[in-house]
Amino acid sequence: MSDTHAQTVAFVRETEIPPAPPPASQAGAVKWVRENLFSGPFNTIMTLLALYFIYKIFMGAFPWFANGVWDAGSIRECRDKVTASGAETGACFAVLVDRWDHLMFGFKYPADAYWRPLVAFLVMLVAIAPVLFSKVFPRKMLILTALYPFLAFWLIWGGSLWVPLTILAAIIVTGMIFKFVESLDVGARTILAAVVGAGAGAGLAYLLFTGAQELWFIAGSIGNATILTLISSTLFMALSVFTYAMFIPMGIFVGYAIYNDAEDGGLVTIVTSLAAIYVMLAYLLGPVSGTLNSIIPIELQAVPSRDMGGYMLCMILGVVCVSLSIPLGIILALGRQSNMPLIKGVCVVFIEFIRGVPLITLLFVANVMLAYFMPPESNFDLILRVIIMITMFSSAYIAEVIRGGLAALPKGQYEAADSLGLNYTQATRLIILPQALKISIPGIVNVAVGLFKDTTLVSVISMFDIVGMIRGPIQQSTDWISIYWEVYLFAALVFFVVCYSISQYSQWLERQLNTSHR
Amino acid sequence: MNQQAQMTVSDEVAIEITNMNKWYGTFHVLRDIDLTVQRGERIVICGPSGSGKSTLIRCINALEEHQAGKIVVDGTVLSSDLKNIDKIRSEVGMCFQHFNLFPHLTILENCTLAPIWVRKTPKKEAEEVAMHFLAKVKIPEQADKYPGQLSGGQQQRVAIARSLCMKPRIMLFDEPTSALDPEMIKEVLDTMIELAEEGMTMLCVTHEMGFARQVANRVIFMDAGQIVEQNEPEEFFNNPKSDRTKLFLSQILGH
Amino acid sequence: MNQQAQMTVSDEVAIEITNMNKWYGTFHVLRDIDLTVQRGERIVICGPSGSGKSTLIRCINALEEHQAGKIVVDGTVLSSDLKNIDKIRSEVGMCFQHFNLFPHLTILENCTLAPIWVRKTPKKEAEEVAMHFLAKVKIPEQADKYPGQLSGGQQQRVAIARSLCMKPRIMLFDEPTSALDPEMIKEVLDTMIELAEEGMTMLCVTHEMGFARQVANRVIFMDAGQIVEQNEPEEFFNNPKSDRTKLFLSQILGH
Amino acid sequence: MTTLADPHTESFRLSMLLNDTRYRSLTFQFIALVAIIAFMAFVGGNLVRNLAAAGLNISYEFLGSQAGYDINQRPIEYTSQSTHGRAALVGLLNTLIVAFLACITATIIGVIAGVLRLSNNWIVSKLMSFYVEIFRNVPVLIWILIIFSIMINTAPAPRDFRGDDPAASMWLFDTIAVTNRGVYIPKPVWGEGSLLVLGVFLASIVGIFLFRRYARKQLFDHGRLIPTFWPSVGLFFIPAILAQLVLGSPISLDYPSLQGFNFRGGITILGSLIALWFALAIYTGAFIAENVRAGILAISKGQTEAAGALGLRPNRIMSLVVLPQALRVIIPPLISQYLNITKNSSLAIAVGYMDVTGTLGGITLLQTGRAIETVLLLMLFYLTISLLISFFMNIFNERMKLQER
Amino acid sequence: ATLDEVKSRGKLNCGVTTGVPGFAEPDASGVWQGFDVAVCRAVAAAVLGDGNAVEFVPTTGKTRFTALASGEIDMLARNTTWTFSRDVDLKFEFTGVNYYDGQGFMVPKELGVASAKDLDGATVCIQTGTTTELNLADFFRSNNISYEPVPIETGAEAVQQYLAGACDVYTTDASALAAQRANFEDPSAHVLLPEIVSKEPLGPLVRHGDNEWADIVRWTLNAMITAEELGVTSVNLEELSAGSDNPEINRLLGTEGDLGAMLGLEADWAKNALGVAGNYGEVFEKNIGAATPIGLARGLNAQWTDGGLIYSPPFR
Ligand SMILES: Nc1ncnc2c1ncn2[C@@H]1O[C@H](COP(=O)(O)OP(=O)(O)OP(=O)(O)O)[C@@H](O)[C@H]1O
Ligand SMILES: Nc1ncnc2c1ncn2[C@@H]1O[C@H](COP(=O)(O)OP(=O)(O)OP(=O)(O)O)[C@@H](O)[C@H]1O
Ligand SMILES: NC(=O)CC[C@H](N)C(=O)O
Ligand SMILES: [Mg+2]
Ligand SMILES: [Mg+2]
Repeated sequence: MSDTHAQTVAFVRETEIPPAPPPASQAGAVKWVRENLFSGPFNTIMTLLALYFIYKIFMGAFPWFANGVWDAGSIRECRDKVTASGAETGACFAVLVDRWDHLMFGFKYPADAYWRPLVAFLVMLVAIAPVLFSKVFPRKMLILTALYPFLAFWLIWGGSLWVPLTILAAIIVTGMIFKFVESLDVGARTILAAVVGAGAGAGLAYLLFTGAQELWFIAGSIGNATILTLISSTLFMALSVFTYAMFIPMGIFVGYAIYNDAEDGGLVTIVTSLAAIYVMLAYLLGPVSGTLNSIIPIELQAVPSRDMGGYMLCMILGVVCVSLSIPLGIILALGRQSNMPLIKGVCVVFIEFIRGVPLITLLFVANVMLAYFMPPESNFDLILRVIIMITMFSSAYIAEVIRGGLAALPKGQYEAADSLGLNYTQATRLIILPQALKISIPGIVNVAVGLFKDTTLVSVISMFDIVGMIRGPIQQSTDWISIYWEVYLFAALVFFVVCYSISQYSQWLERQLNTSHR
Repeated sequence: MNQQAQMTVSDEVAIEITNMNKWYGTFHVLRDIDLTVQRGERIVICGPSGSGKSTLIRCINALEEHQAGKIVVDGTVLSSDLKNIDKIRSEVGMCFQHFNLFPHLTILENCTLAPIWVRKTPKKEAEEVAMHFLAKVKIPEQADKYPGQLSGGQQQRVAIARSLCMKPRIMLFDEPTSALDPEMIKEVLDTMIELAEEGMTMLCVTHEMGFARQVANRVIFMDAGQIVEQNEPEEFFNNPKSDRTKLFLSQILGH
Repeated sequence: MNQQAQMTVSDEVAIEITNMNKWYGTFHVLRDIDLTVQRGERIVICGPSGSGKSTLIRCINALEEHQAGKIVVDGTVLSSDLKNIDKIRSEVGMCFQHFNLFPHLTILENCTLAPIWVRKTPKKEAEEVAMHFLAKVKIPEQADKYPGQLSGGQQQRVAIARSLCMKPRIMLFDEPTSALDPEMIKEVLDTMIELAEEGMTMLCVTHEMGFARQVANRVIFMDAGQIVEQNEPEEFFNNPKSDRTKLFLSQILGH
Repeated sequence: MTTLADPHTESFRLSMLLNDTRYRSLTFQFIALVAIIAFMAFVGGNLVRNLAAAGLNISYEFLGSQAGYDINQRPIEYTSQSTHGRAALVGLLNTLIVAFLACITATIIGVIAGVLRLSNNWIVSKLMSFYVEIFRNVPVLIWILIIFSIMINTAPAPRDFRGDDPAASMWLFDTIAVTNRGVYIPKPVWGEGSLLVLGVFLASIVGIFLFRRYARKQLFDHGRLIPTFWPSVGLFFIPAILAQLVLGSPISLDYPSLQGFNFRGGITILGSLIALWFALAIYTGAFIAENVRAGILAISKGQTEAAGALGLRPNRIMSLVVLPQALRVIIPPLISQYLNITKNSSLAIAVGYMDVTGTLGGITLLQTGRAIETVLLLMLFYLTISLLISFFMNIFNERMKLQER
Repeated sequence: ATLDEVKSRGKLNCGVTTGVPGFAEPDASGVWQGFDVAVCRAVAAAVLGDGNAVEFVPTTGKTRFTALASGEIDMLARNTTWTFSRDVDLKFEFTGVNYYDGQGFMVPKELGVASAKDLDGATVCIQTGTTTELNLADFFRSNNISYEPVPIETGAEAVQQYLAGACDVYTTDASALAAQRANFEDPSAHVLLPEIVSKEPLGPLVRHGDNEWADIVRWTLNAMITAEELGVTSVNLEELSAGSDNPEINRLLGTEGDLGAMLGLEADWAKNALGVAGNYGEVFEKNIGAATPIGLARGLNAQWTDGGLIYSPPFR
């Protein structure tokens, strides 16, 4: 054979060999088991160890689950039932039944309103679907997504439907004003710009003026007892003088800037719309929604933030903070990419600071410090302060994710946008962000999962999320004193279900992105 | 070569570069560049890698800043004033080696984006214009696809159409064919030749000597940041004056 | 072609494959492969994508196991015995399409790693050998750089040198040039031709027909996991016998 | 955006502040600066007013005053007479202790789980992915609480060891006591001559290094491969044990024993420390396992194949080719996991472990009411640790960067 | 001012413990019940006329002061000890004492401990951030015996650990010890040691600086105490508020004089306050008195007329 080949090189196969089935040792369950479980002494030992481990766990847990009691009023009654049934161990799942509402909604949310967060949750699934599965669901559904916050707010916190509706209307009107100003011809816009510019300039000057006064006041109150206080007091004094010197020029300059931009129109439109929405929210919201409500009352029982609790609280915190932190994260990421040292510096310091401290300390800030930084008469409730701090926390992490997305964009995209004459805002909004965000979605989802898990930390500042609920009212109650396995496993389970699904989604998405990018 | 005569070169000046210098840090990339381009001229720039060709044309639409000298494009002095930069960019189209299409937008959206947002053209009108130019580069049927679904040659043609939609008076090309497979190069060159025939002012960095011979009014040879030689294509290829050019041509034509 | 005659082919058998079959799961990748390679022979394997070329040569140095048939390399039967595998691997060098250099080691360390740890060559000696082979592939001056700092062509030449440092009697190449730019292809092909001239037994999966004509003793055409045709290069290209081969050649030479 | 220097000097116009690329960014930054100052004015003014209204001030003098409370884990001398500052220091050390222990344990768990997850043993790899998914997707606080509850409720209390027929007994020949208050292990007592034993031990560690160097040199110079694993193990144990025996056991052990209410003697590892340590380790271990797996997977199959084709054996492929590369991929995320451990250790307060959040941010804050001061100080502590760790990480990354063109 | 805020909010935010049976604990339907809770309700009724217009904010030993200082709650009625530093340094205003208490120790009976001085080497469960924590340190130091503190956040956790044997001793206010023991499966297996090692006057407190508000809270508590002294109970409240022949009762219930107006409240403020749960004695008996499972004797908390310390300044 070998000889023939070497000499007569020419070889032509005339017939097609039919594919044959693989040899028996190559297929079937036996092969699988041999290859995957017992392919060597080490492997065999590992398999046996693993099987033993599984067996132990199973034998430990199964009777406990199987003998679980679902119907009892207290832990003693429950234990009695277990012993009565002759079992050695048995879980007291009755606590879940007994305290189900508390675990889910906290112990103060009105029971006849439980359907509201539920509906809000279900609608959320629908509202978020077009964002998560952009290919499957029509883009039109994004409208629902945009409306969702208003609906959810109303459902969960209750009160008059007219409040969120009026806010929504204000936003829509603002959008219309925006469009209107944009569509003005240059002449009209110049006039408007002059007016708005003057107004904004004056307003700014006033703000700065009060700021300067405030700084002076701070400087005065620090005192100069030690070298440190002397320095800081002087510093504040200097800042105050600086601001006194600046408030008129700044006002004029910003006014002029708005006027100067009339031709392009970007600033005029933005400032006008901002002013409009401020006026509407600050002065019209209350009266308008009040009047509307008195004409056609559509009201749900109002529930104060304090009364939110249980798993619902984790959900609220998670969803609200993540959604709020995305825009903030975008701004921070863009700021960190900026080539202006001051802006970049501020963003870097903020991000690194937040990432350097544990969430708990930020919650302490929300709990004990934030109130000192707010105007004396303002009354932020704890949940709002916590939302502020958690949002700051997650926005720093999201900013880092988005920065990765921005960095992953080829420089050519920026250059192409530049060479087409798009300005910074346009390029960012139309070219850069859509792509960067798309790349960042898996990362954002991961941050979201982490954050959602971290919402349990609010129990440390004695809020009654699901963990707080367990550690507080449930384990402390006479009925369920020192029950732990059942409730903690339940809490673990509800988190696992959500977090696992989200992380599976993010992995799916990553695969999608990998394949769809060419 | 015969076509060349038919193409018109007016004596209006489209681009005037005087005594332009540019540094990257301490590295002197462009040295004393003087170049005047008449309206309708078609200029091919060639030269070894790193000689500053890309940098030169990127300076013309202010993607890079220059540190000394003057660049006047279509009567507008390129200064650090944003308004001027905007004005120049809307008159100068640019076509990159790697196309740089926007992958998240369809072909049509790629083409209408700038007209709508920069020129404030109504969408409908912008789309008509875009379809016209897409037809011109012979891919109107791809309008609703995404860039990722097109071949390299098609993508480059879309990139050209995208620039054209802004109705630029000058087109800059930076090695538009070097990222392409041989078959696709032809598609793109054909499109460029067509453009040239319509009298578009063009500056094109390329090593496609066939293209240079066929359409260029002038070939510029750069080395080490300087314009070493410039001449009509025929002369340039057959009678290079400088030794550097000779060496370069021997390499480039040899392989 | 004239060179071909000068290269010596002994009648010792280097590789003998009889009736070899391989499946991936239930997918029959290689069917009844019979192949005998004499010492000093230079064989080019070609065929459409997915025809099993890579799988075939990967079976030869036991990177993949085969399920039926027999492979004898240099007198050693390829079984699942680790000793045999080691023996064969130390006699067979392999060169991958993507070079697979170790990025955390310098070029020199890449080349001396296996001699030191597998052959237990003293380091000094291993380095001398390595420098010799690096000189042979014409990049001795890169010895202290890291792979990431070299061009693709240089990297592939390092990969060849790395294999040679183990002084293999047989070299396998799996599309060694297909990840390279055209200019770099030449560098690598030159190196391979040089090797061939020295009488190394070579199996090379490649579509570089120029290379095949110049150095191969035999061209093997594979399709759907079987060897469809094999012949001397001249005959093979000019007089393909099977229809499948004709079709393939028309495609490959056409473009 | 680019900035262009215009050689033609034109007179300055106000609009240039907005339109000229040279001044534009300055303008923006100036506006930003003013905005920041205004924000400071707002916040600072409120702070001053609120403090004044509450009659409070900002002062760190409380750090010097007597703390008055006791701490159950004192790595340094501390009594209730010590100052709040010292209490904070004790807490800080406790934070570092638990973080350090958890980092090491998490790394071990993570590496094992990550490698096993890639094992071709189906059941083992499934078990490991099960572990990873379960632990990654449940909040660490819940894990801490679960583990702590299990400890408290299932481990025997010291009183169970009492009596003639005790319900619980000590482990390992009565040397280790596992109770729901903690674990008690023997403590070495440094007798006469123990320095010598210690010296021998240290010397043998040096010896191991030298031996390994020698072995490598043998390989490089003479192509002789000397096995190192078992000799190293031997060197590690034998000389020290011999010295201990020869010198008549200068190092003796103080065994814990039940005296009064508690075990006394030996070293106490508090239950809260164990729960926190274990929970952090096992939780973070899941993340590290993922990093390890990703790191190993990031090394392309080509590398393994190339090494295999060169004739290297699997264990050498691992140690010479895959690991050195995988480490580069693994270590940066590993270090950020260490950071996470340090930050998450602040959850100590959930189990009553007296870390810095428990002392400074807990009891001190409550007893003195100095909320702003303590929280700021607390943040400063954590921030310093984080910045230090990231600083070293950056140095490491610079060092390890692959050379590229 | 706090009063205006409360009025405009229509709700009183009152800080209570996260749960000490008898003192403050939400029942199964989430309604707060207890001795401290009653004070909150009384204040709410005095101010807003509705004893249910209270938002109960559960606080731990840890969070209570910050919650009060930051304005999250308007008053704190959470078995909090009136101490010098809390009053002076932390800038709070104690508005009276509703329970005179002292720190006690609870141990399992099987340990056979008879005195706190026998606790050398014991492990002690203790709530962090409390006076008990400091007292404990002092007590053991002055008696020259050692102990291991196990710091715990809430009473419930302390109980849990104590019952599991993670600590030998549980120490806190004796009242709370009794209350929590009442909840045990087998209360008789645990004993309270005889030593009371500190004084723990527990009372409601408000922020420093708002004297009007402090007055309201102070006098609401005093009204409850005075009512007991004068025999005003929830039973005869309606009847007496129509007018009686005791001028002090009349002043208290607003039928005579204008004490309410002086406080900035309605004239029937005290009547509203008493209407919620009755006078001090009634509240005591209902929540923690001898008839309840907690079964505390009045002891020090008897009216001064009965030899106790409960004593209200006159309504005049
Ligand atoms: N951003 C930069 N910073 C510093 N040096 C740069 C930068 N961009 C380009 N250079 C250098 O400037 C020189 C000119 O670059 P340029 O891209 O203009 O060359 P080119 O002629 O287009 O070359 P090629 O044919 O390779 O594209 C090169 O030496 C390059 O290394
Ligand atoms: N690990 C694997 N598992 C299953 N199928 C495989 C595997 N590796 C290769 N195949 C299949 O085996 C067939 C032969 O693959 P092989 O890589 O040998 O082809 P090739 O001739 O080298 O093709 P190319 O020219 O594309 O490299 C292909 O159809 C491929 O899809
Ligand atoms: N146990 C408590 O929560 C209160 C303890 C004590 N009365 C204190 O005020 O500090
Ligand atoms: Mg270039
Ligand atoms: Mg292949």
